[in-house]
Amino acid sequence: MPALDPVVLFFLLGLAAGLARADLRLPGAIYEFLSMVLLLAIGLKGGVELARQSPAELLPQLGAVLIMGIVLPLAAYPVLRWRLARPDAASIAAHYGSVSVGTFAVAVAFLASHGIDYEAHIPVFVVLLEMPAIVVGILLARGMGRQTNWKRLGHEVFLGKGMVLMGGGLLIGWAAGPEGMRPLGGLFFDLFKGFLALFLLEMGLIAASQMSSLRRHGAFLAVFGIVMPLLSALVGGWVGWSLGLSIGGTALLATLAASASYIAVPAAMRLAVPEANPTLSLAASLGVTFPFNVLVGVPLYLDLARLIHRLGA
Amino acid sequence: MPALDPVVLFFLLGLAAGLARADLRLPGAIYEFLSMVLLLAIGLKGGVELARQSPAELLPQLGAVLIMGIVLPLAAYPVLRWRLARPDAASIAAHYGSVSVGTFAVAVAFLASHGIDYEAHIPVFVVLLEMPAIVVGILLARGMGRQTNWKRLGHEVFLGKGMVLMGGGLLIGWAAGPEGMRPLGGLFFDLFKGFLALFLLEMGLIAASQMSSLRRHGAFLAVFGIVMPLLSALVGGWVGWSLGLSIGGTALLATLAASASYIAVPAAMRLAVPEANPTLSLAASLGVTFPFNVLVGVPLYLDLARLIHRLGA
Amino acid sequence: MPALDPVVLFFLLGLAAGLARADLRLPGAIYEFLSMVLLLAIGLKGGVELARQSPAELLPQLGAVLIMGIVLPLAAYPVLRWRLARPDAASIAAHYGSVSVGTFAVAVAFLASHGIDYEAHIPVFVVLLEMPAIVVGILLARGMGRQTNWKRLGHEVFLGKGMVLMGGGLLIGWAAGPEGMRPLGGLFFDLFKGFLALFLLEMGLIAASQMSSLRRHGAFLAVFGIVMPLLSALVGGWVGWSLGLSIGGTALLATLAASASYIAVPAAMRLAVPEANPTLSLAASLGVTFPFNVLVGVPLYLDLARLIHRLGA
Amino acid sequence: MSNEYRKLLTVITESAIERDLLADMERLGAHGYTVTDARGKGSRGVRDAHWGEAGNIRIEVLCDDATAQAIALHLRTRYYDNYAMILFMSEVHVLRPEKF
Amino acid sequence: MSNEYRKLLTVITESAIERDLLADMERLGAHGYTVTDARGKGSRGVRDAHWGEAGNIRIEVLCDDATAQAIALHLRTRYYDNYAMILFMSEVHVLRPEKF
Amino acid sequence: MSNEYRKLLTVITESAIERDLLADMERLGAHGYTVTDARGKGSRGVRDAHWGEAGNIRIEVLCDDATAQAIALHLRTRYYDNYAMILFMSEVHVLRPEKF
Ligand SMILES: Nc1ncnc2c1ncn2[C@@H]1O[C@H](COP(=O)(O)O)[C@@H](O)[C@H]1O
Ligand SMILES: Nc1ncnc2c1ncn2[C@@H]1O[C@H](COP(=O)(O)O)[C@@H](O)[C@H]1O
Ligand SMILES: Nc1ncnc2c1ncn2[C@@H]1O[C@H](COP(=O)(O)O)[C@@H](O)[C@H]1O
Ligand code: NA
Ligand code: NA
Ligand code: NA
Repeated sequence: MPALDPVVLFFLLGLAAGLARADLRLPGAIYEFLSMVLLLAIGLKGGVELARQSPAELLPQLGAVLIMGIVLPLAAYPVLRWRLARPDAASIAAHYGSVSVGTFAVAVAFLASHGIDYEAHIPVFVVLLEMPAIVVGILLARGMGRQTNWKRLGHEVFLGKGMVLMGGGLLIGWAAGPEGMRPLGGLFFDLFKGFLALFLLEMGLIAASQMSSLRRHGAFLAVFGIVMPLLSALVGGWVGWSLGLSIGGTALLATLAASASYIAVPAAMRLAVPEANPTLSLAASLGVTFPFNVLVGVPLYLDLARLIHRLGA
Repeated sequence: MPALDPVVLFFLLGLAAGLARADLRLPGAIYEFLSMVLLLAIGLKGGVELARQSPAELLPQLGAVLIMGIVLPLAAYPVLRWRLARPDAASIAAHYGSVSVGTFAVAVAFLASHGIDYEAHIPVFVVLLEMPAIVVGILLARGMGRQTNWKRLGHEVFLGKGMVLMGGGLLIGWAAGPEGMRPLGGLFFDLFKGFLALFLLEMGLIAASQMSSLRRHGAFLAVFGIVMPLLSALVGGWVGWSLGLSIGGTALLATLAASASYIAVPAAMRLAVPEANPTLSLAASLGVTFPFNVLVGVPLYLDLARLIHRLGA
Repeated sequence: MPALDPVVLFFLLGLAAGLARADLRLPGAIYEFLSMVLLLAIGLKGGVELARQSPAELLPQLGAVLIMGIVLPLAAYPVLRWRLARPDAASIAAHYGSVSVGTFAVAVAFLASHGIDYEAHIPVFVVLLEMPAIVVGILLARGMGRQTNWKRLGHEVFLGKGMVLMGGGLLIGWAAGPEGMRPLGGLFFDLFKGFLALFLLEMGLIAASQMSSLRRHGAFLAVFGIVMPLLSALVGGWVGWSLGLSIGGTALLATLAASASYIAVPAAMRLAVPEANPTLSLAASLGVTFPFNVLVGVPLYLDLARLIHRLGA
Repeated sequence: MSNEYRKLLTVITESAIERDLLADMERLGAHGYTVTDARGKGSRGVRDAHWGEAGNIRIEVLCDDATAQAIALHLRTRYYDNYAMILFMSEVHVLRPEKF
Repeated sequence: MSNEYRKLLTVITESAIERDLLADMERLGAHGYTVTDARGKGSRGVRDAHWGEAGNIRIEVLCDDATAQAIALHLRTRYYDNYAMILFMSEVHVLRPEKF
Repeated sequence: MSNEYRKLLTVITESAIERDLLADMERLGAHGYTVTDARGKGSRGVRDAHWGEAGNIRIEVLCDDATAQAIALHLRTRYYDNYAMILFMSEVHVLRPEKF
């Protein structure tokens, strides 16, 4: 087994410091900055590569991924409903149906350091997967009634930070191409892993604080937060293989399926399903699933992708 | 026509996000940081190059540029006075007589990506042009009376962020020389364009918010905000050519003339001419002229510089 | 005499701007970010090099350095007590027994730009020296009584920013090794000197503000703030030579001995010896000793190291 | 001076709902508001995260009594059950009372 | 405890004039002040820019009645017409009243 | 509405002691608190540094009269002599008074 990637060590440092209640915090402005740069960088990188591709062959893949983004929260909901109130079950289902860009970035760094290629357009999947689970979650919580202010919500979702920066990055990267992006690479590509390390340091601190609220909310969420991503990764891996993705691409799609949102979905749920307790979903997503994916999941999903490809061949 | 420079695409992304009222904001601390680094970087770069030059041949150029910085606001004032109250006309004249470092940075990046050289000492012009228009504006608003607290104001102007950082950068770059600056180049030079891209993203958001206040203040400012820079660029281009600047240098001086301040001058006017409505000047400077210069002006001023040099030859 | 290093010029720029009361401030979040990255970078660099070393030969050196960290504040105390109240004397002694990471970073950059090597494990000394002087200072102020909440204080000291980030960096660097750290080098190593320059710009502004409070507190602190580091440097240099350190390592240990804390110790003293006036210690540490070390001390301590090695040989 | 009294309504709540809340307040008659970022602790636990929108805001509205009552009532009905929120009011002395 | 009452004067205005305003207040007798950064909306529009000095500040001064009146009068005369500014006062209970 | 009055205690002090202070307040009966970052000037000089913990914080606690008195007394005994600190109290109108 290879040693842990240094960015994962930063996550562990943050986690340890947080659990020891150390007096450490990345300033809010810096956390915001890092997440903006990571979103842009992922978008730009995808866009640059996309410039070399024909969009036609993408469409069927996008359709399949979209369906996955609808099916996953629908499958999670009944399990959650078994123990939780309707709004909480719906909200958590939405978190797990959507994706975590931080987890995706770790997986990208992991593949890079193992020299494994993947399809250039995977970032498009990230953008695409952010949204459908939110709609599903709201419908699960509310039914088809007219209570929801869809216009306000559409604004929140489509014009949220993740969409604008990653989507905008895709477009800019695509328009500028590899040549045009070169002078910007100093910031967005060369520093990517360093920025990711600092980001994960803070994520470790955040995860530690979420773990303490988990202690109060029982074992059910802890188990769900580990089993759900494992099952989702199977689905994601299978979809990736069915779409003919490479091993790297399959691993990334499995990672996306396994990851749970902690930015876009919480914000949207807070507005649309306010009676859902945000402490529960964040404890599961940040306190269990994010650490699990970063520490254990990502390498596992690569093994899974290899296995699926071997079995499939 | 060449494709838009990617940094301009970032500006467009910010503009679009802002007009769509997306929930996107660069944290204040990051905006501050980026503008400080850009100011320092421009100063340092100029200083390094200046180290290779004799200061004697600079003096007549500085005199001519200074005169330009006095004449431009004087020329703008009567036009503005036609429609606006005296303090507003004077304040806006001061904005357009001074310069925008952001616009200058875009022009520098534009020349770099087209492989066009320019005189190393142009950043000295930027420092020099910041100030005279402020004095002219105050005199236009107040007359020669003793109402103005010139000491307080001198402090504000000469010790403002722009002066200190760009001027300080010039001195440090000059003292350290190319060798000494090399280990600092990672931050100040290699990341320049990336930082500029993020800066322009936020400038797009700011411009969008200014545009909405423009809607309330009529067409006059919109027209002025486009025609004035075009005429100023002619003056700047002609001065540059007369001073024997290269094509690149001429284009930069035209850009400086065409650009309107949105940092140093607003702060000074707020203190010295408080009855001027800051909404008017910022709407024109940020909502019209900055976008115009970034999107259309900069390439145009290069064409203009080429034309003047061809006609002159 | 060689020209001043450019990072020192940034310090001078900040100092001049601060003394002129210029309207310049690095945003708090950026200052925090820079100091975090510097701490991490120093730790990571040390850790990477440490990976190549056997820990056994380190232990006696650590013991000697620890003793130095106890002796220095004990020696400073009676001198300070001559003029100051007991809590103030104890607190200032603790400041000067501990170390300044900013000063250390300047010395590291200075050695690098003169191509002088040093032992890889010196950063371990920095971590080690932060703490003992705090304990000594508290005992000097309080005696052996039970008034002090040592548990709370141990938490403050061992889990403070400096310990966690520099110590964590050492561990991560050590675990990841040179290969693993390479993709992170863009942020932590290539930008080190640029970040240090910005950091010193703000330190200059801070030092200037401390100087004004110094004016009110008399000449004694000013003299102490220069003589104490000189004597400490002698001790540090002698210890370094006795331990068989290289010239670079000796110079760094002299610098550490000469430097005075302005982050970890003030925070700890505020909690443990609240009746000590923080204005006094910060005026001496930031207003006198930091500028002295950055401008004059660091090159001097290298000369000193050379001299000791020559005399010793 | 022509002095008079107005109500100062202070609301401390989740920053996630800033936009909606301010719109509501204006609709209910507030002529202005002031917002500062804050952190805190209450019945819904510690809220000091400065990532995303997990922090608190502190909103002040200076207005006449009727408006203050209307806003308080609306917040109680619409937000109190599901959001971390507290609210208090006091009487303050203002210049130019016609402004508020 | 030796308790007494003092005036708490709160001013919300443009950060561009922070330096001048604080100097004025000290000149008029304030023994101290506290400033926080803020954003807001009023008769002069939305002020939430965090670039340059286009944001708001919220200044609190604890002082005796005469000083509060003097500061309020000065602000009204010198700043009210041309700057985004509101001001309100209330009576608060302090420890160590001699301090203010 | 079931309205009632509670004490609003405001403390402005050094951020270095935030953690200890908030723990003390909870121990003395506060059910919550709100903190904002601030800068200022008082008898212990200018405090506007935003490096490390050299700045100020502004703490608000909404509580009943007895708790407010207890906290004020404790702060006066434990912190007043050695830390930059001021404290003031006022009466405010709250909804759901049982909460505080
Ligand atoms: N007793 C209190 N005093 C001051 N602030 C409070 C108090 N209770 C709650 N808060 C603030 O109001 C927010 C929401 O309160 P809650 O709904 O009780 O969680 C908290 O995060 C605090 O910032
Ligand atoms: N009614 C109000 N309630 C609370 N804050 C206000 C109110 N009106 C104005 N403000 C604040 O005072 C600033 C200046 O107000 P104005 O001069 O009316 O634009 C605004 O930006 C707000 O932060
Ligand atoms: N008169 C006052 N009005 C408002 N705030 C004050 C006043 N005096 C002190 N402060 C605040 O309380 C802090 C500590 O005050 P002091 O202990 O007097 O230095 C200062 O840094 C200010 O932020
Ligand atoms: Na998922
Ligand atoms: Na101009
Ligand atoms: Na020392």
